[in-house]
Amino acid sequence: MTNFFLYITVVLLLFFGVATLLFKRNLIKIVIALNILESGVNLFFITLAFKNDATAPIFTLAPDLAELKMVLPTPQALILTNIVIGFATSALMLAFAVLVYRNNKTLDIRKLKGIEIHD
Amino acid sequence: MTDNFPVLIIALPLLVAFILPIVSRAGVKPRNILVFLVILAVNIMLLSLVPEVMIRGKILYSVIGSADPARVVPEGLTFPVRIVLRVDGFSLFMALLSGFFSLVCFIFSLRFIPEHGRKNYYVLLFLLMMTGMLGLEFTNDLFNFFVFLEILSISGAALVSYRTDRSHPPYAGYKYLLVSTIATSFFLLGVALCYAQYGSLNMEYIHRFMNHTLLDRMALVFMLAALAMKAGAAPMHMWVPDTYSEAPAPVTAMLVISSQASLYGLFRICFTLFGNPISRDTINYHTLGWIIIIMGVLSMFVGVTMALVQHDVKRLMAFHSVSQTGYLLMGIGVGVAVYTLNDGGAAYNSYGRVAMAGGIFHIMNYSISKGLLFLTAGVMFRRFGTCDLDRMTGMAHRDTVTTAVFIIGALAISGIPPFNAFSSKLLLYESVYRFSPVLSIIAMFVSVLTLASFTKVFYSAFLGPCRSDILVDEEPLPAGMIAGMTIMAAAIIVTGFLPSHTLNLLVDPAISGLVTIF
Amino acid sequence: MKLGSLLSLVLILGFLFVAVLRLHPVGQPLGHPGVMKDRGSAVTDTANIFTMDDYYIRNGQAETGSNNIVASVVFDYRGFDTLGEATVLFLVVSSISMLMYTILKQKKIKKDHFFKIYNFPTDISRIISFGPYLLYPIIIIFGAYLVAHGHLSPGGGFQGGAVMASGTALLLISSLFTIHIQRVRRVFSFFESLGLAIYIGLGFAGIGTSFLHNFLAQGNPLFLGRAIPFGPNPGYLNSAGLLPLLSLAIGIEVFFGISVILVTMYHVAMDGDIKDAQES
Amino acid sequence: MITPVIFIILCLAIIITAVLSLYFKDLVACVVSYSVLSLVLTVVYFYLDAPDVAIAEAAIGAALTICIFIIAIILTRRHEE
Repeated sequence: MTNFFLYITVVLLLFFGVATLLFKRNLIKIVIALNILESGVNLFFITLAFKNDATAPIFTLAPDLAELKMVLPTPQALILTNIVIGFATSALMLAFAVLVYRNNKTLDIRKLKGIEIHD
Repeated sequence: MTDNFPVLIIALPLLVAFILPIVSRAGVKPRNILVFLVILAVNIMLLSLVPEVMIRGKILYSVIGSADPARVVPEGLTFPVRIVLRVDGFSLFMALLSGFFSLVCFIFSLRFIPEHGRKNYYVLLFLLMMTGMLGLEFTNDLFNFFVFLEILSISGAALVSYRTDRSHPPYAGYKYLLVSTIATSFFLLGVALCYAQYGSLNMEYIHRFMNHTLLDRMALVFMLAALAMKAGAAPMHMWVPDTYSEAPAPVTAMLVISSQASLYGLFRICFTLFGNPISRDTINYHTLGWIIIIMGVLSMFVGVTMALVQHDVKRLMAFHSVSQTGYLLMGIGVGVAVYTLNDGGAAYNSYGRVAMAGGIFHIMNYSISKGLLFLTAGVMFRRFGTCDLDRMTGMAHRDTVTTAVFIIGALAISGIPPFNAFSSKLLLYESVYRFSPVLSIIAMFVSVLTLASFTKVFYSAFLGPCRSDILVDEEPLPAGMIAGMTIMAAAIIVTGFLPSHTLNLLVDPAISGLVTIF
Repeated sequence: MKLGSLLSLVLILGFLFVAVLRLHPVGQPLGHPGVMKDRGSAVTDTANIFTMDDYYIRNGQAETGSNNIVASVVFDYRGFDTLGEATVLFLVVSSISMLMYTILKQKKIKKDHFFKIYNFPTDISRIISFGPYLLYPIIIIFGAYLVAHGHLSPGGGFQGGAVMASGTALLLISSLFTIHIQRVRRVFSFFESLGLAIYIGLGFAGIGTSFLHNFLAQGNPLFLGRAIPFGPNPGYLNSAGLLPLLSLAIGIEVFFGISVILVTMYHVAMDGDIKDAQES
Repeated sequence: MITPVIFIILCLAIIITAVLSLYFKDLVACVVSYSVLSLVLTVVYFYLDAPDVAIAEAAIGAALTICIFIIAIILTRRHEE
């Protein structure tokens, strides 16, 4: 039962991420929300990989057990990739946000919409 | 000989892209020649796969990193353990289209994009965008699909905001990247749900063991929503006009085909991942088909009505892309709806397959003619320095070639007989009429409206007096741009006059590749 | 509009909760009945290997010679994903360089100017100005250790590269690069391309068999090809074939790629035009 | 095996830092909360037997992402309006 908390945490992280994406209007805040969304997905994968009474999938550190029991390695590999991708994406989005600010002197989506119509 | 081609098609452009920053220092010419050669090489490799895949109907596999590449599944196992590339009719069809588009758009952008220090990065991103599309179309692995989707969206977003000196493009790029990142995150969530149940990421393997549990349906919803968002279907189309109108013309043409790549992903998910015919009773595939059809009809209607009121030529064309995406969704949706009907495949054989043929044929026709129209919009922008239709006049006096190809493209996309989209639209109307007459009538109505709005563009931009005082650029068009547009127009005419050959050679193998799994 | 957002939000929340309730309990993956129900052909019992992950754990050591199964999945079984991921980083570096091109080409900026723009105190404390120099070698050594021992202990190209890149961030704080920043950027981008070229070059080296084939693993015991017995063991540095080399290439790529991103953003921050950006 | 108490505390910490990083109006505060979130996630990954991911998350999530965010905030506006 206690371990179910992990899933709940994942759901809440995703929920907060999506809610912020929908209701906040600051471009940088949106990037933070995306990062939280990605953290939620990452935690979800790692939670899926977890196995009770198992060791990390590294033989160097594993104790000498009669039956080999390790957590699943694939999700960990995928998440390694996804973390770097998430970092790269957020860096690019922040660069865009900086340029938007240079051109329009605002980071608010509502004001940016007004600029679009007038130009 | 052709064993390594599927992986080379992806790896060769990557290699060139990685050494391009160093080559660029040697000058403009070596860079352009190198990139042109690699795009050409990719196209030649794709064409050399045609006899085997399209004509003989073989499915090529390429297991990356395996000691025994002939085996997809290692001996004694039931599942693949490595990333597998799969080239079947449908993926090759889409890849051919992407390769052709990349070649034409690259030729067009050689002189269209002015030479500048940033052009080095433009060429690099362009190459990687092509690679992203090809990778997406060839891979048979869900996570690898996600990675290529990410490559595609990042390069697309950066290219959209190429004109950083203007105030909108960075915001358009931000929007595109935001939408793509949300879409890919939810796609990854769907992948997680699939992985949690089947312990594998290979599409064919998951297809074989598909149980259609509640979780599977949820994964399907997540993936479907994500890819429809990326393709710009109706409820999630808000990013399309901004992005398409701010990008430089060749990039917009590439964005059109990259949306088609996302649609390809959607169809793959529907058929290859979830379309297990064994479980016809367990999932209500009919409902899924109707969801796709409703999305399509909504896209058609919203797109075309919004397009009618636009004054910006690129925004108008962007809304048209939304409406044309609706046709594709409708065709495939009818196919999905009848594919798993419990009537022994009677409905599927009599009209479902025809509807799918119309949809897939329309992917090709629509993207070529819409790409051509976006390229002509680029010429308009070059001439008048604006995309506002009210400030354009008299292009027909000066640019006869552009006028001619614009007429061809506009007539083609409205489904006027001698050109290519006529045949695909006819297939769609006929087959969809047998499924549900109302849908067919809506489709015809939308087609008429399309013609109406392009008449408006033609009237305001091409006809009228020729005024040289509002022209920004009076020089004759460079040969590269004319060549690019002419190749596209030629493709329209050739496929328009040989519809049955195109259907037999390209579209039929594509459908077989989509519905046959092993 | 707002109603639609709210509705979709509630929908997503409900969806996720139902999904979580239907998923297997945490800690027991793939074990519960009904999951692996066969629908197509029969699942043959081959040494009790039912899933991909089982295969990796049982055969990964023998096939790749790496004690760290995650590293063997990242660089061998799913090496193509890693190539794609490295491409994403490269793509972002190029994109940011393209976006910031006009800003980066502006005239050189003096160090004092930067501090004036942002009202930084000109006499920064010793800890900030000298601390990074003390920490930097340690960080680099730790990162290099992670890269080199990726196939034996937790670590690898990504992690080591990221750790080393955080060293670059420290150097930026101590404003070491301020004067030569353009040259630094050029050198870093060159090394980034180099790392990627090494990775894909190693991939092409095995194309006789297949792309990214680990051709060194079961070959020469003198050069990275030493066989490792199955089961827990300390492992050898001289094993795992291509894996350490690919890990090194990715380490170089991630280190220099992230460093270029940081340096570019820092350079943009030194641009004088943004003075009015600062709120007082 | 994870002791339940530590575990619940970690989950609560994740949720609280996530809320805080979205709640603040001061973007620097948001970013710092996000970095704390990443650090807690690192500990969770370690407990879930994923040391590789833990190292990557610590280096990228808790250090480098924050760097980029801070530079971007310097270049734009610190307070959300």
